[in-house]
Amino acid sequence: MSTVVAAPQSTAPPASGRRRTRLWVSVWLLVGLLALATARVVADADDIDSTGTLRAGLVLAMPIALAGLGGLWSERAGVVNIGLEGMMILGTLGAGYYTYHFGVWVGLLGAIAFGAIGGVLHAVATIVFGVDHIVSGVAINIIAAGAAAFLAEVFFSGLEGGGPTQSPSLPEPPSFDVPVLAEASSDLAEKGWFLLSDAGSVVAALTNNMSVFTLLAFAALAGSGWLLWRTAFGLRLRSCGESPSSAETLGVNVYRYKFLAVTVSGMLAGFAGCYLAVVASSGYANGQTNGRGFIGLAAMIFGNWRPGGLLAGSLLFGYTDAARLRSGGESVHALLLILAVGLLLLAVWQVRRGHRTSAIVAIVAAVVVAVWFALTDAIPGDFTQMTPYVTTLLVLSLASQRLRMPAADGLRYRRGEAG
Amino acid sequence: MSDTATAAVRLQGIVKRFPGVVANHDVEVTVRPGTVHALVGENGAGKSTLMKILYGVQKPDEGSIEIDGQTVVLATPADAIARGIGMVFQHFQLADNLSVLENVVLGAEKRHGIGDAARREIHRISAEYGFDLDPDELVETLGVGARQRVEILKVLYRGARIIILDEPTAVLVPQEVEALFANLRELKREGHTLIFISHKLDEVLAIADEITVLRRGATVATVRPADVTSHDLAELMVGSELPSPSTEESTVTDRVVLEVRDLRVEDKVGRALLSDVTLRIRAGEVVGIAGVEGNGQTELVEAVVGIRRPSTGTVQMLDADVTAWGTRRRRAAGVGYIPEDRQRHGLLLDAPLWENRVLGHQTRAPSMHGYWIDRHGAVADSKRIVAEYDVRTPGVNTTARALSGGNQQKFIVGREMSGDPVLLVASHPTRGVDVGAQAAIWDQIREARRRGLAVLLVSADLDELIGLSDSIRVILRGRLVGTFDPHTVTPQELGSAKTGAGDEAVVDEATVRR
Amino acid sequence: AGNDEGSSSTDDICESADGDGPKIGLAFDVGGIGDQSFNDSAYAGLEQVVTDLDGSCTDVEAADGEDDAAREERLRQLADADHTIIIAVGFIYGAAVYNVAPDYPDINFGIIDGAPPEGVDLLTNVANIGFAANQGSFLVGAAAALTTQSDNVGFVGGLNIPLIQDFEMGFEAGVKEINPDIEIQSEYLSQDDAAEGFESPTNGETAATGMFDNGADVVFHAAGKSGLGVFDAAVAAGEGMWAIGVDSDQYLTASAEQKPHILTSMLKRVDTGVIEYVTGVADAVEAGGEAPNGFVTYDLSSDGVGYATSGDFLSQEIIDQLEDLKQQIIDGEIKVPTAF
Amino acid sequence: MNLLPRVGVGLAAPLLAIVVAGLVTSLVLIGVGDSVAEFWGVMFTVPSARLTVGIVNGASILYLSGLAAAVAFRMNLFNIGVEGQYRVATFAAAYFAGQALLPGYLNTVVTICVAMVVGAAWAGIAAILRVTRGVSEVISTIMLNAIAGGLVAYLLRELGDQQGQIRRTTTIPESSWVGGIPLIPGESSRVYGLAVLAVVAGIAFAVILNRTRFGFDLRATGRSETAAVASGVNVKRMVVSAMLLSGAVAGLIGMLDLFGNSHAYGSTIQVGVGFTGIAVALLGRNNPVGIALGALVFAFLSAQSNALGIEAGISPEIVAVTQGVIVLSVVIAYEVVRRYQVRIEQRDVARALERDRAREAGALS
Ligand SMILES: Nc1ncnc2c1ncn2[C@@H]1O[C@H](COP(=O)(O)OP(=O)(O)OP(=O)(O)O)[C@@H](O)[C@H]1O
Ligand SMILES: Nc1ncnc2c1ncn2[C@@H]1O[C@H](COP(=O)(O)OP(=O)(O)OP(=O)(O)O)[C@@H](O)[C@H]1O
Ligand SMILES: [Mg+2]
Ligand SMILES: [Mg+2]
Repeated sequence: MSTVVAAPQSTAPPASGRRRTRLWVSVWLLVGLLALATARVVADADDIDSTGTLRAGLVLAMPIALAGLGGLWSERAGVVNIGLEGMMILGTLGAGYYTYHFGVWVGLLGAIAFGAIGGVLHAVATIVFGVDHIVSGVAINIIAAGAAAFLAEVFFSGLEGGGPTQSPSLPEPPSFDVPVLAEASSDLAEKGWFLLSDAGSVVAALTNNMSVFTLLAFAALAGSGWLLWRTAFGLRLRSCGESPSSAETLGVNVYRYKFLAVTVSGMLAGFAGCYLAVVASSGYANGQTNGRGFIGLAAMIFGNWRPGGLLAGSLLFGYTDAARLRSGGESVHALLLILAVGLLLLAVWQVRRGHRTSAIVAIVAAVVVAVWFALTDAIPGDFTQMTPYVTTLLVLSLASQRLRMPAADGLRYRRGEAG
Repeated sequence: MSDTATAAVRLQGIVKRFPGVVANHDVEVTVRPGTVHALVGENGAGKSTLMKILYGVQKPDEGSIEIDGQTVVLATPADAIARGIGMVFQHFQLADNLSVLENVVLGAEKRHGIGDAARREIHRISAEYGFDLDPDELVETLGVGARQRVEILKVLYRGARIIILDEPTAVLVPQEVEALFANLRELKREGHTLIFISHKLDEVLAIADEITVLRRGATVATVRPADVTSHDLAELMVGSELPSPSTEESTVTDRVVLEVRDLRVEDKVGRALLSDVTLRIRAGEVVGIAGVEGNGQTELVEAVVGIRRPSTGTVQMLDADVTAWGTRRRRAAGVGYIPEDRQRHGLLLDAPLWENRVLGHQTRAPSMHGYWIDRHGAVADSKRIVAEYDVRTPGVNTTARALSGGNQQKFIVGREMSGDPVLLVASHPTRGVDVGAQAAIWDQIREARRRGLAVLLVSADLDELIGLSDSIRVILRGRLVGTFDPHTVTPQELGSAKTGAGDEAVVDEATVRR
Repeated sequence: AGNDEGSSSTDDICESADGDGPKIGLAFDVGGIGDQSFNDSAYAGLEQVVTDLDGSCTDVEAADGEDDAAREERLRQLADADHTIIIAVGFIYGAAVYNVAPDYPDINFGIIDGAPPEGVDLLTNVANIGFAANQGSFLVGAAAALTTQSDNVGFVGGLNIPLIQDFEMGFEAGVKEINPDIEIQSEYLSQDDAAEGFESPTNGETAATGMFDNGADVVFHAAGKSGLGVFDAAVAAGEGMWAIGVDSDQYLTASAEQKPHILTSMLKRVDTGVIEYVTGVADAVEAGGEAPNGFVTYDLSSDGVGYATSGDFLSQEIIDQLEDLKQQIIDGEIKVPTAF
Repeated sequence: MNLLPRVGVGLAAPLLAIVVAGLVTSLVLIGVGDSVAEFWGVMFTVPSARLTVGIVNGASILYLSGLAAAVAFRMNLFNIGVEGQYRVATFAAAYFAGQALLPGYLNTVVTICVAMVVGAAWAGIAAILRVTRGVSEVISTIMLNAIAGGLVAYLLRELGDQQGQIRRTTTIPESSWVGGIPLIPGESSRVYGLAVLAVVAGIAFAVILNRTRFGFDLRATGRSETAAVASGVNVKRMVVSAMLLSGAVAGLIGMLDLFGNSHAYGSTIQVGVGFTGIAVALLGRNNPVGIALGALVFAFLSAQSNALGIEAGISPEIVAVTQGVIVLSVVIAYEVVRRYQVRIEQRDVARALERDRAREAGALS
């Protein structure tokens, strides 16, 4: 070429980018831990980060994370999946039926198969018929809820311990303790030392009485991350969500990848339902998903359509939910302290960026929260119940503008229109 | 043609029908190996369709395709790629949010994987052809020139021997065109076969070994560049004499209609997209803006129409300072707007034509009666536009989507010219419009100018700019860098001014765009 | 008929019974037969009384989140189908029954946990069948206090509404009666959302696990299906950790794993209520007297509430003490606080 | 041209969908061994006069809910939060009306305004978050639904009265109640007096959307945001207005029952109407007449299903499956029909083009 253009060396190689991400994750983890430790000591709320609370948070987070992961698969391939809730409901039903009759592992497969039915339905409607993704999702939610309620009556009435709205108690998948680490960290957590015990709690929550399903869920998260970002398959799938027409021109069968992705999305939602029914509770019950599919979607958006991010979002939600269910008044009260400090820091940051109005809003909010903290000892149940939702809303409103969804997410795609 | 060697590509009797249009009708094209074969024809002549058939994106209704003497069936692009065919599309086929590497290896992961081996290969090709592309850069940060190079890199990476380039030069500056041609010649030397589509006949004559002309979906002739002039080619394409825009005597008055002063527009992170733009248009005057795409034309137009807020500077219309006005108020005050992307900005594709008549005129008769929609008024006026501007449509209840692009454009022009606007802001008013309609639109603009309309005209078509404008300003990197008199300037002079006076290195458009 | 296993059988008595006795319509609360608690208990009563009186019956179930109009319609359909006695299970039927009953003066209506809406007078063909849940809860509270080793007990409520608060208050009073120093942890699963409160074993388990983690060794639930999670929490917490069931004798329906952890259950004898009410109406029809109406409350004295001893986890000593307390309550020596 | 066949296929779509839904439902019933004949026997029983009234009442409520969702949908805003808006608004209205600050019907009228304002305000939160912070309204309205529940429960506890087992707001004075309309002679149950609100809202919706500048702007934004901006629409303002309007209509949903039947807000309030409204709006293609039909179909199915348990021993839940399948098959059917119509239209355009060409060619020779 006759004129050589000097392109700016703007992007560093991805390896160092990854390292930077890891660094940030560690920093945030440390900040979070520090905040919890401080709040625990200052507000004298021991349960705020006890091993039990964190473990409960983990268990409550997993169904959300799995549903969110389902959403990730689907949306990375360009199909918005608001039907996750319905697919998750199908999953709980499949788990109830198959686990009762054939045990935990067949139950898992059954749940996944039931979820996949929902996924295939969504795929047929949106991909083959080009129906608006939201419309199809809403319809699937209605169908799934109705079908589950109806079939539950058929499946479980008359079984001992079962009934028209619930399955009998189901066997749990095996769980295990990580040798040495489990005990050591639990001991540390007991000590009540600032920061050290809090860190101990975290490790203990992850090493004690860990369900195999939790391990599987983590594997699904990590595996999806690897598959979608490190393999040719994943590149093709993501390209369908970013620019299906260019994928088509490069020989990618876009329909096939989208179909596959939405089906996998349903399967993961089914797994989420299974986890909820079998691990997080002890059987199928009507209405037990109670919006967790939607929350999963929110966690996915919160996590910027990335497995790590959505895990963080799910943990945040699961944690706040656990905190409010366990010694809710006290724990959430302590969280107010963190919120107040957080808002204050936000205000400082906004001032430095020259956003005066936002800063003032943040300061006023910080003061209100701080006063609330100082004047009360516990928070009424009505408000603790809102905690996970308010937290999600708060975090999203701070982070939304940095998020980037797949460019062709939610758009209709038809073959042969490329170019 | 008396070929001795087997043809690299032989298309025979290709027929392709779309609902309502025959895009290709008995098309015959033979491409000899190791040559550059050009396809020319009007908008809508069927060039892209033919190439999509050759690339397996669309299936022909009739006809056969031979590659290297073998008859083949190409059901999907994958089949074509497997036969060594590569295609650079008329519109970029890139995923903005993926890196150069990902865009390149997509679909061809088997060759070198998606990791370091692929990265090395990209570096190698990039160095060999002087592409200067960083595999890990996100495509969205690249300018148009670099994107074009990514597209070619994609094709080369797949080891394509037959390379289709559908209007690759439309968005390039002359220097980039030169560089591209150097690459093409290099490829030809290495034995590649190239199929090249362009509307710029001089380019075609400069690079092609053979030229096939399409008219209304059928092949009219295959010629050698040495045997024809660009004028001959044009006549073959259109089947008649070419019209050309030419300004009559000046109608410029003293009344200033639009005055833009010291305008600065920034992007989200505060980088300048436009700076120090000062511009004045009087009643009866057409001011043309020339520039390479992506140098701030879009932003200028949007700032004048009120879609974009300037960070500093003022916009004055007649006697009012309209800087703080929204688009609605400006349009109500008499601004007509022909947007560059008609489908995205000019039309409600799924609404009937008469509703599209209302669009942009929600405050004015005849489509509105105060706060209420005047359906009868809108329908009647739509019928007037359809008749006056020769919009080919069965009626005004037809949805805009059903119209061809050219007819959509004619309707938009008709709409924006109605209601006696005082200022017309027109971006590429004749893009994608056939020659007959093009002449009609030029006439309409001239007629309105005579009645005192002020026009801000942005166009990539230099002949159009020179033919219509009373003065031409050149925009470069968000600044107005020169003023030319259309009576004296040549397209060549304008062309070099657009790129920064020729001797300056080509600007990295990325810095302008982002 | 047995009122334990029979409750979850598919052969609904109403499909087979076709005697000439009273024709009873039963409108369930959301959940219907098989909730292993409230509705099942009502069904058990129905089953028995239909058999005993050689009657016939129809049972129908409420839909989730429906409005009063839908409930009313359900009752009217039962009435139009010539049922002579209609029992609505659950306070949510209150307004509907009082709207329907005046139009069917010959039909007797009973509402479990019911009360007339504000400003509406009592009707002679409507009985509000209530239970002194606070009294029963008092006794299981005492049982918990007598059992706890850690002097720390818990209460998990489904919805934060007076009906459930009544359980909490009785339980608390019972605990304090035995030992005022015992710490009582209390948590409601939801403030407003029945699905989250009564139908989420997940939430029940999370809350109860929190209590066990924080030192409790007995947890009493009044949370419907969510209570199953409380049992699981007790199982997970290990040996010596107890849960107390509610409404029916939940030891009987619990899984084998859960059984060793169900100390007792607070019995709210909806079955008794149903049987007594139907028998009362039948007697009145026969004798020409007045059918039960107004407020009919079943308490300790009428065995409308109580505690279960299945599993034999309560020692004779404790049972003796509980019986003593029970007598004191019946005699009015102890006044159990109530949420009403 | 070919107007008749076009209208024909337009009507065919919903009918086809209902048939498909019927088939699917029957298959499910067969699959689990329930009697299909009994099911359809019950569902197709001619509803009694009383039940007809019930259907009309149910449909009126669903209609308002569907309208609320449709206002936003027409602009491609997915307001999933009708449920929360309806709850917050109904509570506020019930509380306000119960205070009896104003006499008689003045109280009624002002209360309805209060409900609209509160509903709009609750929806406004999502709108503000969307235009200032870029938070997707789908997510924020879902969160706000959950928050609304907790908030109302808290307020009810703080401000409500205890009545037996139920906590409710103070009963509205009888002078402000709105009596029913006798729809069927001789039938004692009546249609909610405020069902006229549904009629008025429906007409207003149609007029505003199709006849006014605001409506045009709203539809234009829904069809193409970019084109709307270029035509001078302030999209942020439209987002806020559409959400406020949607919330205001959501505020009306609870008024029918509040003034016509329950006269207070208590724990027996109907829940889930907001979600059903979404399905109804989709079924009716966000079109005022279509939504009315959709609301009637849904209300009819729900009402008839009540008897399923009593007469056929089939769980009424099956009807939810029917409803969901109708929604899905309707949209699929419409999509198929739409493609067909586009093709017809393009053929017409092409014919017109060919005619012109032929005429030109004729003129030349
Ligand atoms: N997907 C399609 N569906 C229906 N008609 C189409 C489609 N694609 C192209 N056409 C029609 O085929 C004709 C040929 O279009 P084509 O894109 O091949 O023209 P072209 O010669 O490449 O024009 P241009 O110079 O504008 O790129 C057009 O007039 C158009 O009407
Ligand atoms: N994706 C598509 N689906 C259906 N029809 C299409 C599609 N794309 C283009 N068309 C049809 O092609 C024609 C317009 O194509 P295009 O926009 O390329 O026209 P054009 O070649 O610019 O028009 P003109 O002939 O006026 O120059 C219309 O008839 C339109 O209906
Ligand atoms: Mg074209
Ligand atoms: Mg083309």
